[in-house]
Amino acid sequence: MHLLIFAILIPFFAAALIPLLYRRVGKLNIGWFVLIVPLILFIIFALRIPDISAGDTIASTLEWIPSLGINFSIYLDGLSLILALLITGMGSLVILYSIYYLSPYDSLPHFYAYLLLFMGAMLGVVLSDNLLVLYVFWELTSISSFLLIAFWFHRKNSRYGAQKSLLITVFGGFGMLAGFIMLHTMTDTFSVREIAATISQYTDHALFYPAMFLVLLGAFTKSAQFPFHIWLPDAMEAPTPVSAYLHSATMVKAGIYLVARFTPVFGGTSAWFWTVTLVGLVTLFWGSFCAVRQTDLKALLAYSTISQLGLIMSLFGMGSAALYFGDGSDGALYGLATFAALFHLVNHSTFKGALFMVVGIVDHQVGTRISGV
Amino acid sequence: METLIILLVGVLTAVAIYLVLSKSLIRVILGTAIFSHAVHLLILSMGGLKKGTVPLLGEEAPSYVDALPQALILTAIVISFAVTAFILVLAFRAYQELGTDDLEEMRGVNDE
Amino acid sequence: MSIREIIEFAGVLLILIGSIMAVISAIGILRLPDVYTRSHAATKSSTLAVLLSLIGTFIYFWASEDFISVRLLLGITFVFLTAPVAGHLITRAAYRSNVKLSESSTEDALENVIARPQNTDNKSGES
Amino acid sequence: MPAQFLINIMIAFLWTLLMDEDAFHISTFIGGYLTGIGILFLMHRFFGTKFYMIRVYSTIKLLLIFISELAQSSLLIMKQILSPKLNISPGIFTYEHSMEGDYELTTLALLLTLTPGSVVMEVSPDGKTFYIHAMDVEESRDSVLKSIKVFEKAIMEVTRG
Amino acid sequence: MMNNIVLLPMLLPILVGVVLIFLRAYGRVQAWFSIGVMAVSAGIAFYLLEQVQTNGILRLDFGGWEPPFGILFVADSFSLLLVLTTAIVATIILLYAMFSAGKFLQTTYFYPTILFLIAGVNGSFLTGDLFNLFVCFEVMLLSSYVLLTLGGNKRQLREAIKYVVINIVSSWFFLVALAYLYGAVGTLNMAHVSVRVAEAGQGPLLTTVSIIFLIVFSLKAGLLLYFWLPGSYSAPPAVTSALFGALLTKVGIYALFRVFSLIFYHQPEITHTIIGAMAALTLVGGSLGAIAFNDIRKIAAYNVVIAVGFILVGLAVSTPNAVEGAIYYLIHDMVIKALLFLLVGTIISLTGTAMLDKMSGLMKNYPLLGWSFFITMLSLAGVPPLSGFIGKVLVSEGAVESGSYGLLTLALLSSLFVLYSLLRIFKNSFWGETIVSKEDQVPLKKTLLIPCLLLVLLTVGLGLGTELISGYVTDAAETLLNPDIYIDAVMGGGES
Amino acid sequence: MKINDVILKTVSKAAVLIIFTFGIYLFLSGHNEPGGGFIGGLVLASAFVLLFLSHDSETISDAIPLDFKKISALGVLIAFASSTVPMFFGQPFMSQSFGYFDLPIFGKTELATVTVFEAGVALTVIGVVVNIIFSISEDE
Amino acid sequence: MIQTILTIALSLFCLAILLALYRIIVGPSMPDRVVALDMIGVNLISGVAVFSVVLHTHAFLEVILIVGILAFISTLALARFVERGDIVEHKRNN
Repeated sequence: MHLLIFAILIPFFAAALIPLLYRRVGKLNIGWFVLIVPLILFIIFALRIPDISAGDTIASTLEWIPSLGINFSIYLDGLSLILALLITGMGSLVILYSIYYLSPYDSLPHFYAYLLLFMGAMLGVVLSDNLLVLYVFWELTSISSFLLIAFWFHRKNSRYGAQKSLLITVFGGFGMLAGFIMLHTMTDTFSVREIAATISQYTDHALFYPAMFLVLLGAFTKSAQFPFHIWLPDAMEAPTPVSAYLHSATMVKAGIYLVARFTPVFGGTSAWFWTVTLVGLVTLFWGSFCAVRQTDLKALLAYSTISQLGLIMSLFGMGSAALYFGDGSDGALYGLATFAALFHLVNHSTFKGALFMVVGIVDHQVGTRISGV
Repeated sequence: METLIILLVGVLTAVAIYLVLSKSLIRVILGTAIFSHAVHLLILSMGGLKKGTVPLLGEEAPSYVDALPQALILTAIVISFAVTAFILVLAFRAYQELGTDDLEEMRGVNDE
Repeated sequence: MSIREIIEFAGVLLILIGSIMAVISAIGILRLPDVYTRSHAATKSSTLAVLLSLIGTFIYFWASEDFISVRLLLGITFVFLTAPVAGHLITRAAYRSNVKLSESSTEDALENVIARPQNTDNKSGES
Repeated sequence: MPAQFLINIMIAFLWTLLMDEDAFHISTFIGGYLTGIGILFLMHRFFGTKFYMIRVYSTIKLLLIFISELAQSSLLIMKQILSPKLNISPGIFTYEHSMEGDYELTTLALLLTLTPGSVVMEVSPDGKTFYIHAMDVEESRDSVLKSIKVFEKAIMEVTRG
Repeated sequence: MMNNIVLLPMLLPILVGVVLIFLRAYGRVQAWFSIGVMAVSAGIAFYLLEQVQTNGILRLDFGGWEPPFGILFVADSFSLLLVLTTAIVATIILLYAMFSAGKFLQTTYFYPTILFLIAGVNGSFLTGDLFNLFVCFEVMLLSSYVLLTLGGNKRQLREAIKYVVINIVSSWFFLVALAYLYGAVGTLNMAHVSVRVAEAGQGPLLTTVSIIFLIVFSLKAGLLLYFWLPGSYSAPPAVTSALFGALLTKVGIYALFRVFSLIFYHQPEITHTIIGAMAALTLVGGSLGAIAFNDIRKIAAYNVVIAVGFILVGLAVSTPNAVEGAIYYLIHDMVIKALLFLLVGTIISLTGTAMLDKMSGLMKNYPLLGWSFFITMLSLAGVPPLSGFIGKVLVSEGAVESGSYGLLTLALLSSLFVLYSLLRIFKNSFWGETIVSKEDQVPLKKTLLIPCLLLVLLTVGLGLGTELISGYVTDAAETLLNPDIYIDAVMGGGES
Repeated sequence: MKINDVILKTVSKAAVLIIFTFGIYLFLSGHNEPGGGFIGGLVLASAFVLLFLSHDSETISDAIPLDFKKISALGVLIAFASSTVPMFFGQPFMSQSFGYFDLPIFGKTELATVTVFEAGVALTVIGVVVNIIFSISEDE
Repeated sequence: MIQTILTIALSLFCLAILLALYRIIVGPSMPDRVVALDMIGVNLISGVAVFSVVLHTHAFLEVILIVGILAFISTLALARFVERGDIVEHKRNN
């Protein structure tokens, strides 16, 4: 059992501690205490960079339901590490920002508890090797996103947006679950690595394509790909730090992470290539097109996020073309596309996060986020 | 004999269903009661109507009839008795509260 | 024919007479004009019919199996005791629930004693 | 009166014990009872009351009256039922009886109900008057009134000794 | 093998219930007695469960009559798991009843009736004889009639009449099916029936009989024939509907599982297909109903229907995974339906209305209640890692294995409808502007929350601690799938 | 004119005596002959019902101060408790045993544990039936 | 011989019951029906007695008394109901 398992659990414990802590801390802003959590996690993950870049991977298992093959299996490779760093890093910044952003009248312990919950869940998504555990964390991100969007639940729009996002992402989640179950039926394992290793035997299996599309359904709903992008603009009712953190930097990247994770599994087929690429491209154009018409700054940023997500998605799709055309994963096309996608992923997270925060500041100072008023 | 009883069961069931489908609650209750009798007869005939004496220790005879269906029917009679009694009380209470024993009209009564 | 068989036969004959009387009283139930007269048929001949057949049965068992059935005796007593009361109660109930006497009735001593509601077209109706 | 009966039972029981049998035999008991009747018949004057078997006799007589009335009335009813034309004139008439106590009253009412062509319909609240429905008023009033005296006497013989 | 202790889960509630009749005036004492007896039977059920793991299926022949004569109780893992869950859930519901019930309920034989109901439920789970099953059903139903009418407002009376008449008719159909079965195989001992059916082959006649059984149990379970369910489950007070929601339909489901896995398993292409179709229609109907109403009691009642459909998908598919999943889901559903109805009842008692559009912003005033409801909602929708998750995964996996993609789709979509229907409640009643001021708010008795929180803990615990019960569930599923285990255990002792 | 029920009352007194005797006989004969707790209980209950019908409920409650709900509960208790007893002797639930005893006067008599069970059943039936008749028929 | 007579007697009782049934159906007043019902009960008793003679068994003799009791009670209850509209009074007036 590896220390990293606790890295996932730390945010949950911290979230549970907040209500107790809040009573003790009193007037001191609790955000400062919360900030410690992502910072420590960031350092933990950063310390792994040398090992991982050297090509090592870390795997560890904590038993949950061994009789059914469902366990907390941690698997840390480059992809996971990048996202983990992104999550913890952006997390620290957003918490720092929100310390100043939120008014003391808001229910701070709730906010930070949700945020930590989300952080743990997201870490779980990117670090899990077991499909069902991944699904567990996947749904947890949806739930924490739901709670965060409806943070100001007395507003009608917040409730509407929260409900919409929850229903769509859970719908996708159920589809993805069905896909995972099909994968399990085919390969008799829940481990992503084992599936990727043995999937080549099953490409003719009747369940192969249904499983692929169902997994993609999950990825597309989470990453707000066309036509499931509609929840993202409504989710902008959330407090700005949340928008910055969940709805541009991290949670929406979960779908992309999934696509990246499953490229070795499904990437060798034309259907994968065409679906991912085309959906990505359509999302890219449609997002940009809609963004142009917006006057609300946050909505504009939301649509811009959608289009950027489409871009990253299509990049992964193109990368998989290399596998499809037999170029192999060592080829230049695959490497380049994947590199570009990952780079843009980080890139987008940082700049979009920054933009959101700026909009938040504008909103704060000017009192409106509608441009041209 | 079995055929006769089965026919009787059919007639009773038809009557019972006719009654159960009527509007008046008391007819419905009668219908369920008749239905229970039909079912008891059915059990009896399904056990097989054999020649023989009543299965009692006091009686001495070369053959006894199957005692199980009778035990079943006795239990079923007790249960149907209890249920019918309960629903009669219920119907009476409903009649007092709702002022009607017509099922159609009952539906029209507003909540609370 | 032994004595025993003769007694058996007598018992069976009693049963037969009882059954004939039962049918006659049942015809009476159909023919007589109103409840009150019908209850005569029901309480008298019918009771006698059942008593006869029960006694017949009793005698038969006694003769054929030397079996004195206390249950039958109890039953006879019970019917003998209750049948007139039943007739009494029914006629009383009928009168109090406004069942009319038949047309051919000549006398009604209760007319002025029991206050009967004065609606002529009552639901219970006449025969 | 009950005292005599009890004494009789006691004599019978004593008799059974004196016989010194292995088990209780009902025949011995009956024999004892019969002996007791004999003893009591001899002795009843010392008790100062009537011999109780007379009461038993009158009870049996009452029962016989009951049965014969029942047979008569049934025959009458059946005759009327089976006659091709119903030739009856039913009606209700009253009768004041001279019975006392619930048991006497009830017995009389039962008897009346079983007599030819009459049913006791009501009893007045004070219990003194019967309202009787008759199959054929004119005919049965006389017969009822006539036989009713007999009944009353028979009943009183039983209850009052 | 003779084990009198098998009887206790049914016997104890009856005995204590009877004793409670004499204690009519002492409401508190009654409550503690009933809670105590339920806790004890939970302990007994657990002990028996352990026994079954080591010694195999337990059996008790009444009066020492060897099977197939006489009536008997048979305890295998499946029944005992359900008995255990029943006992635990009932304990908690009784706790709620004690804190909430007014003087009126306590003095109208409320607790004895509940105990009789539970006795009937446990008896149905444990019996090994079809006629005895009927009797236990009737014990349960009679108590449920009484519970439904206690209090006796107009709505309750009206629904009770509907409920009683439907159940009477279906009970007589049960007897009709028993009669035909007896005529065909000459026995009613379940194991013996199974042997005879296997010997004679499940011909058209027996298949028809099995379909009558299917109809009867479907009526009780609310499978497709659920039209009576929403009304009667939403009419009575919270405690009663919690008991109904948690226990009553489950007995029907249990009977379906038992009969169609032990006796009529020879013609799955007919019977199990029909079950599948019925389950599918139930899922659709339940989902539509759940989102169509504004009355939160109705919504909760329709959720019962959906769950029934979901569990029966497991039976229709009948692969090892599916059956195992169905058992997990059954246990989960007993816990969570009790919780749901208790919460709904609490909400209604706090707001004084059952209409969604008339309540708002409860979260501010009653945060703990709100979070309980939130977790309930997620658990019902099968969101991990709560208790509904593992059952859902396994049933879905069974559906995938057997190629029933339609059922799979419906099952997963129905979860979404569950989520949506409860989300509506959560969104409307807990979120939004708080319309009741601090002064006007009805105080929520802290004690009422204790049972709710216990159930919440249970659902979370069942989710995280699935491994703890997985051994039992696997054993239960194995027994269900291999009727020979059951038959050997029952018929082994006597003549065969 | 007020209703005078004197005939009914007198006759029903006699009838109730007959019914009671018969009911107890039925109850005791249930071993080898038709009868037993249930049937005996029903007959006994009908005696009570007859009393209630011929008199009014208050008179009867004064004369026979029994709570019929509690009687039925007591009956269930007796029936189940007597069935439980064999469990303490290692016998299965509901096991019955009987033996022949020489009692004074009665001679050789059969005593069976089932009689206790039957007594419970009879009490239950009496209580339940009387209760039901009561709740259906009693005026407000 | 005996069997024939008994069969005839039995069928005559059945006939009587059917005739009374006709009266129950036709009415016209409630007491009429009660009278007929009472009669059916009485005839049933006789029928059972004859039946047990036919079958040479004592097993049905209890039935006679039970039917008698039930017939009496039901007649009584029905008569009361017709008369006063209730069956069990709480407190008698006199």
